[in-house]
Amino acid sequence: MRILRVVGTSVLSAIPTLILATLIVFLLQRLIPGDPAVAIAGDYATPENLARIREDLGLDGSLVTQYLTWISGALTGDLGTSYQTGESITALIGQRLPLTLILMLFALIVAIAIGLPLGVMAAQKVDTTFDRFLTTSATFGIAIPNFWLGMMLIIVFALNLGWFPGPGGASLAEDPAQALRGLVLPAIALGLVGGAEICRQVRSAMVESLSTDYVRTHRAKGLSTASIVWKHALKNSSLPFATILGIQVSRLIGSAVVVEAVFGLSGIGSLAVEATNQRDYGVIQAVVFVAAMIILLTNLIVDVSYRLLDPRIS
Amino acid sequence: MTTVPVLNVQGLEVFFGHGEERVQALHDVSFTIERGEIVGLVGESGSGKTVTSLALMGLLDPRSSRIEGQAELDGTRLWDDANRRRPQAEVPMAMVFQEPMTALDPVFSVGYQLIETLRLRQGLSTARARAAALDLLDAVGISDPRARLRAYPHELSGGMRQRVMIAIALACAPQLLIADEPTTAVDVTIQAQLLELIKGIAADRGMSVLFVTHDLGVVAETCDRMITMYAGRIVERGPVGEVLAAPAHPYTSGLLAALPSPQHRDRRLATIPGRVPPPGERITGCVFAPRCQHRADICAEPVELGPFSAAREVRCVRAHEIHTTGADT
Amino acid sequence: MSVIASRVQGTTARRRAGRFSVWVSYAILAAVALVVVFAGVLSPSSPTAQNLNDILLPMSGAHPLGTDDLGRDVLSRMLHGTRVSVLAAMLAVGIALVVGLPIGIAAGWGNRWLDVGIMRVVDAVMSFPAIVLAIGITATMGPNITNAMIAVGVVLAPAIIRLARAQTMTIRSETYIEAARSFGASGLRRMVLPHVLPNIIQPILVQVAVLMGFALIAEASLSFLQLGVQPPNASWGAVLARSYTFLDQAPMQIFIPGLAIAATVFACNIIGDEIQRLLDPKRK
Amino acid sequence: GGGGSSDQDKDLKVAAAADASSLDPIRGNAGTDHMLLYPIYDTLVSFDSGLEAEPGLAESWEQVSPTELSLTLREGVTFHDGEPLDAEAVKYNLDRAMGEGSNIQADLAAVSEVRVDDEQTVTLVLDHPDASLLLVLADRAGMMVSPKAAEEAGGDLSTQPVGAGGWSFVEWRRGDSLKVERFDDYWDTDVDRVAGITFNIIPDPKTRVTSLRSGQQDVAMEVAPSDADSLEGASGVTLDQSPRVNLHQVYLNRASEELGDPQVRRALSLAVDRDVVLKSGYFDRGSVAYGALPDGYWAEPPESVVYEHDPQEAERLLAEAGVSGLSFDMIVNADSQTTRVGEILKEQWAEIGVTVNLIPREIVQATNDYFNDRKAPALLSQWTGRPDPAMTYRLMFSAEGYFNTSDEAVPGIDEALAQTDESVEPTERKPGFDAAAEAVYADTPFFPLAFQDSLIGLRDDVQGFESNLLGKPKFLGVSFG
Amino acid sequence: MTSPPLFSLESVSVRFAVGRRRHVTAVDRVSLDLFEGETLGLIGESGSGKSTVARAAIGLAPVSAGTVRWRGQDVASFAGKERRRFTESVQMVFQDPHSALDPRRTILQSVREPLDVMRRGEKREREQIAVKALEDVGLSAQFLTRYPHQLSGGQKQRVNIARALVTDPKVLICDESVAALDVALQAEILNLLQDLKAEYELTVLFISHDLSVVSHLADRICVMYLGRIVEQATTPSLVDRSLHPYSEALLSAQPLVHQSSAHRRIVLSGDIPSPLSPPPGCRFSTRCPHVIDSCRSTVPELAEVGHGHDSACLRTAELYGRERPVDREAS
Ligand SMILES: Nc1ncnc2c1ncn2[C@@H]1O[C@H](COP(=O)(O)OP(=O)(O)OP(=O)(O)O)[C@@H](O)[C@H]1O
Ligand SMILES: Nc1ncnc2c1ncn2[C@@H]1O[C@H](COP(=O)(O)OP(=O)(O)OP(=O)(O)O)[C@@H](O)[C@H]1O
Ligand SMILES: [Mg+2]
Ligand SMILES: [Mg+2]
Repeated sequence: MRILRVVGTSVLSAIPTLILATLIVFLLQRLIPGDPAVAIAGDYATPENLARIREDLGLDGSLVTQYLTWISGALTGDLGTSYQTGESITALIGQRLPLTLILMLFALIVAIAIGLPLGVMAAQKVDTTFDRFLTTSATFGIAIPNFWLGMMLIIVFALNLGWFPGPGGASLAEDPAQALRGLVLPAIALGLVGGAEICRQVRSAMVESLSTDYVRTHRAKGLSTASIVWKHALKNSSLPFATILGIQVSRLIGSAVVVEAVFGLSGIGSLAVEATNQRDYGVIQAVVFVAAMIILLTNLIVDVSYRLLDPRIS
Repeated sequence: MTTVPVLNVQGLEVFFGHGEERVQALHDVSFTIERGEIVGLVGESGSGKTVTSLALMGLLDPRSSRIEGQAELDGTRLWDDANRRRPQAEVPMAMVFQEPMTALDPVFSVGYQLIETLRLRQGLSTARARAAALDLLDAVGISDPRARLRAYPHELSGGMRQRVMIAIALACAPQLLIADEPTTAVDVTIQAQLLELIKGIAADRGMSVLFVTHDLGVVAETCDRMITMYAGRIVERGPVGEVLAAPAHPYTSGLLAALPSPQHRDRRLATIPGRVPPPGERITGCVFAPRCQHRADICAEPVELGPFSAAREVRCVRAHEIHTTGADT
Repeated sequence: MSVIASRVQGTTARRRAGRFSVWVSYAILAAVALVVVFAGVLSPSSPTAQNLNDILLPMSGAHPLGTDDLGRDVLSRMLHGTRVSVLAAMLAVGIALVVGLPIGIAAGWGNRWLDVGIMRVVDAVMSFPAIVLAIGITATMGPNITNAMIAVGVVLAPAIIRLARAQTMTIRSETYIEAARSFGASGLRRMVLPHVLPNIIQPILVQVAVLMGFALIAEASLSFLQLGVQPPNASWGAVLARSYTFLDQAPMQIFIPGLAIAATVFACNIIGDEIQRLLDPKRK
Repeated sequence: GGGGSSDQDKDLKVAAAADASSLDPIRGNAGTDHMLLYPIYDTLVSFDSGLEAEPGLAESWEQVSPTELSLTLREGVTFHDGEPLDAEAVKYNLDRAMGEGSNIQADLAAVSEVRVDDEQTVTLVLDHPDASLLLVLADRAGMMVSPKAAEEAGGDLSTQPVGAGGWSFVEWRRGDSLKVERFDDYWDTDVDRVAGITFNIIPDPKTRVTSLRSGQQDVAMEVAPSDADSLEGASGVTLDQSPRVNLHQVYLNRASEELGDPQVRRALSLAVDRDVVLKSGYFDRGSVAYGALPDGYWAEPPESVVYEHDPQEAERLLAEAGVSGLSFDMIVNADSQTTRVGEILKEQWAEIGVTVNLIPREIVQATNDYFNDRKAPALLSQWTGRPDPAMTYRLMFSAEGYFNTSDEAVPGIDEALAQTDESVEPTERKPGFDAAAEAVYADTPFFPLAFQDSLIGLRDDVQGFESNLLGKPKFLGVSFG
Repeated sequence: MTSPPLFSLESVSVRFAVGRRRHVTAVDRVSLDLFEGETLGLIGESGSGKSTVARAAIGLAPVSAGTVRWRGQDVASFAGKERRRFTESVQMVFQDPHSALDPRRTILQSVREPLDVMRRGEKREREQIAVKALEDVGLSAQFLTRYPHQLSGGQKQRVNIARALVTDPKVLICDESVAALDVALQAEILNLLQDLKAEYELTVLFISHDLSVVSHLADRICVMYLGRIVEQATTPSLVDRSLHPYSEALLSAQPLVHQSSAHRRIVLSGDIPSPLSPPPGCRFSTRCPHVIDSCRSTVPELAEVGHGHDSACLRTAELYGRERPVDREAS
């Protein structure tokens, strides 16, 4: 019951944001110079062809009508059809999204697996050489541009050592095992940087938790260090942890654009770039819409988990 | 007088920091607490009351502090020869802190925190710990304990939280309870309730209490004996009635005279000029001398805690002199 | 006491280590600043002068970092690129500050509806992946480094807005603000400038250091995607993109811009931490 | 052995630079589509590697009159869905290509009627002579779709293509991959065909090559010239290099203020050191271009068409034209290859005191800005070529040509091209093309730079791969060795 | 008490929105009169609305009902010069000496600020006034350029007081001005306030939760409970013989050094109810040892029950007898 109410309020408060977000995309992409008709006509461009295509696309209708048509479709899961191909965009996204989602999931797993334990350990040994070393390394980790890291990983692990497939791996539907293997390097490229960030955040949250009065109470009671650290302090640090995870998800979507390009992965990141190049408004709109949905959904989950993790927030 | 005191502190000294920055926060703190006795520890802010409590509880961070001296609880030493502390879970001592809001873990329910303690300190099964927890909440005067077990700290009022804190402390089955300003953050009417509660529990369980406060009124109403601290040192100790009726140390009497009271309106309040010297400040001789109105040349000499009367001791060379001339009040 | 003793040593060692990375960071930033100012003087040759006979040379005395695919001196390109990248990042952060600070303070200070309105927009902007939004904005305005950095600035502004708002909200209920209100202080001149701004600015400075790092990476990403610096001009991202194309012929060249970016961003973050440490009230 | 047979069953993995814009031949728009369409659709006419017409689904043809072309179809050919490929089917296809929703109406503009003579014979009746028609039938217009399937799909085969090619459609994942499998009833039983082909779409050239080298792909299309050396040096892979009609050039607007004077254009063309451009810009992977068509092509320009690199002469011409401090904008396709060439040109023109401002734009925007909005007087881009040379000349240099932004015909071009329409025989058409090339040379309506060779990376076990002058390979004859 | 009050609150209520729909009535129909030259004490436990009364009085909290009057005039009607004069005349010293000073401004800047805001005279003049005020509170010139964190708690509170004095106010509102201080410092500040009161001819509203402190300074005392005034009397009258069960309990709960054994402590049961949902009827009814059924439904009004002694209890007469009948002749 409580969960339902919590989710309900969070969803309600996310709706205006979503509408605003779609409005921004809608206006923004209309401002992108370049005529979709040119892209569609391609090598067969003639003035007549272009005029015909423009008419077909209904690009002359009013923006308000176009927006309303689009948003009402989007809410029912119909993201329209691609200008470029005439295909259903929903289907297109459906094809491209899983790869990106799996990549993000892998990256998150890598990030958490690295960041969480190291962060906790650093906090436990706060102000020691170990802590310093770790935080400095984490700071350096954050500083590495992840697409550059991706290139380095390709050079070392794909080209020189051959441990992992290089870019342009198998498609997920066709050869899942190989495709997943192909996601290892990009996931590391994305996850290492995220892990460094998580490590820093977890550390500072844990340092703060560990210096609170209630930790002193726990110590006064005689609770073991392990229980104080891994149970009490960690649960109390879960809010900043949830926050940083949420931030990571939105960062990951952004970084995926560049990293997918480097690794030749056809997820929605590369779809966004292709669509922009093709002036395929419908697709751009849809990709950004989906990305915004993912981020908003993540925020929603974070929001709900706040309320569930911390009894003080209601 | 042959009873073994529950707590016997001898020459407790605490240092903070390292090397150049090292400062001494406690100087030769020695005192005892008898079974069932409530001892008040008073002094201005920064005089070392909390440091004393934390040092005894073993809650000072070993990385930034260093403890010297010895303390025995119920005849067992708290530190071994290598200065290692006994495992906390074995020491029958518990503490109640000043801020009940922050001292309770905000994301675990009251029941969880209580039961966790009971299981750890008394080795109870979860079910029995639960029953014991209900009893404890009842004992500290919380109505509807069953419902309160599920409550989170933020859902409770300040007084209620402090009661929970006391319940958690009692779950440690302590011989000695250290209460560090347990009522400073609550209202007077609630304070009255809590003082009654602590006194009642101490009496019922034969538990001793080290009651830290800066409020002499509270000491007067709650404690059997009192210890006055100043700048990390004990400057006076003795039975509450005697001390408050006629303080031997100029600092204690200064504190008393500074208190406003409804009975003496319009009186100009006595003040103690200056402030408590921070630890680290080099002082030879009596630490209180710079603020003392009875300061004399002799006060430049170091002074030890010495007997004043049968039950009282004082760290002032001129104590008798001042006392007899009745220079104060 | 042995445990404590070793901890003591650990602490001193840590202090030294801490100071070391801070010094290294200062050194990096100082070097970067020097290059930004004196790029022209320090460069052995013009960053755009081609020598098509000497392309993709390895490191040598004449070309300490080798030459690129058009025979241009990579060191010169890196030095000029440093100026471009750093100024670009500063532009982006500057825009984020100029946009973010007033809006953030307004949201934190103003009435609830203003706050809700502003935060909705901020949430909406933040629900776009930063790079994607920057790509969109850059595509709209035409790809060049100024536009790219304006886009990055717009993308970064919400971070400043949120922080400024949160900070303003915390100090808004501070007693000294209430005290100032009690004798009639209000408005920009009597309230915001003397009381609000100075009291919220320090965490924002920390954030600025972090955002500098972010902007540098964003410049690199956008230039890598050909949306930033336009040829023949150099920037770290542009040099990186080029060196990736010629990875096989001149493998070392890809490390140079990558390391420059990583080192500078690292230094920014460390200095950010350092500012935070210096500003920590507990230190006082 | 067992290993061999399993090799034979394996799919050929091809890293393609771009996805098909549509799998319906009359609906697509990109020159890059063909490679993905050929396996599915066979064409009426085919071409050899020198782009001369060869029998395809049409066994033979006959120019009955200048306005009548009659085709004789192979017998017993069926579509993937089992439907017969007969004269009716051909008529259906050609009518469809001329009708509503077709992108290629212009290609068949000369055709007034398609007549079914008998089951195996079909005749195209023309309004006016059009010699390019034969090779048009080797292009999209000649790709035969199953009429039944087209009807069932409501006229749009974009996502469910059914043709009569060597492979039938299996699956298309937009922007990701296209998969086809061997069609067992293909008419040409002699040719080697792999069991299946998977085209993986990898836009980034570096990634295509890396992917090939790390064994993910068997074929990497469009290898960047900069990667060619290392690919040649690498083990396990080979580089297939062959010339093609793909022309890298600067389009320019003869109606513009900056480039309106033919003398100025000539000067700029003379200032370009094409050998250096070829060497540094294309790493010598191609040939220098002086005209619209490459040497070695049957319609190649005559000997007289050649630009010597002559900066002095260029400066002299500029001075004579009274132009000094010339500065103009040039939109550049934003890929790294083209951008580099732009940078080299910038440097070369700087030597004669001309400043060019490079405006890199991603390709659709570049096309839009230059051809539609005419925002700049010059565009550095490519011409992907057409099967018939007349198409190339018309589109770029006639008054109506979409790619001619001045809207004025190059003097003499129309007359020259009229000559080429009189016969379908290459030798008879050649003098007309020579005249066209000279007319173009005289006016300098564009700056041709280089024909970049087709560079294709192959794993060593890929046998029988053959590229063509169009740079749009068919995969017939390829096998794993 | 024949002269009209200098400053008065007439049946003032303050409501705060809590969340979307709920409200807290932090102050409920409170009436107070502050006569020239007197010190009025306001005592009550945490959350009883003391600070809100003070903030409402100087316009920092929204008055949702009732009137604040300055020399008989409605403060809400003030504008321009009148408003400024009112602001000058009523100044406040806040509870926490540390957070009441902007950490980034020097002592001089902070103390001068009210004058700056009111654009009084030349900068030099303002500075002189500020220096004088600082001297009056016992801070020498060496503190002028210091920052708050360089001062001790007592010194900071002196700065706060100095800042309140620069406009030469008539009324000084001290909200828990000594609560955060040690006894020794508290004594200093209390002495200082008494000196300043004489020197500046101040009228003081002194707010505290500590009865000893209030009774030490105040001529009259108002006792608040959950947003309402429950008792109001002269200090001796209240301290010696309280006529309200809550005040009585409050007085008895005050730990006193020299009376511990003598006085009988009344330990109230239960907690203070949440101001979000105050009990109907008498707000003290949930904890009152003398509660009867009608207390839970009838809201007792503050009424004069003795000479200058008002109490809001239905059972005053019953519980405390008629020892102090209303002495109408005296007034
Ligand atoms: N961890 C520490 N490091 C350094 N100095 C410390 C530390 N903890 C306490 N001190 C110093 O020791 C002195 C005594 O502090 P303590 O907290 O015991 O005072 P207190 O009597 O409890 O005061 P209060 O009434 O304010 O609680 C103070 O001057 C304080 O600054
Ligand atoms: N701005 C506000 N918004 C909502 N509620 C408020 C606000 N200010 C005060 N309150 C509420 O009004 C009630 C009275 O608060 P007030 O601060 O006046 O009490 P007080 O008597 O001064 O208490 P204390 O002794 O703790 O200072 C409290 O319940 C408080 O929560
Ligand atoms: Mg303390
Ligand atoms: Mg208050």
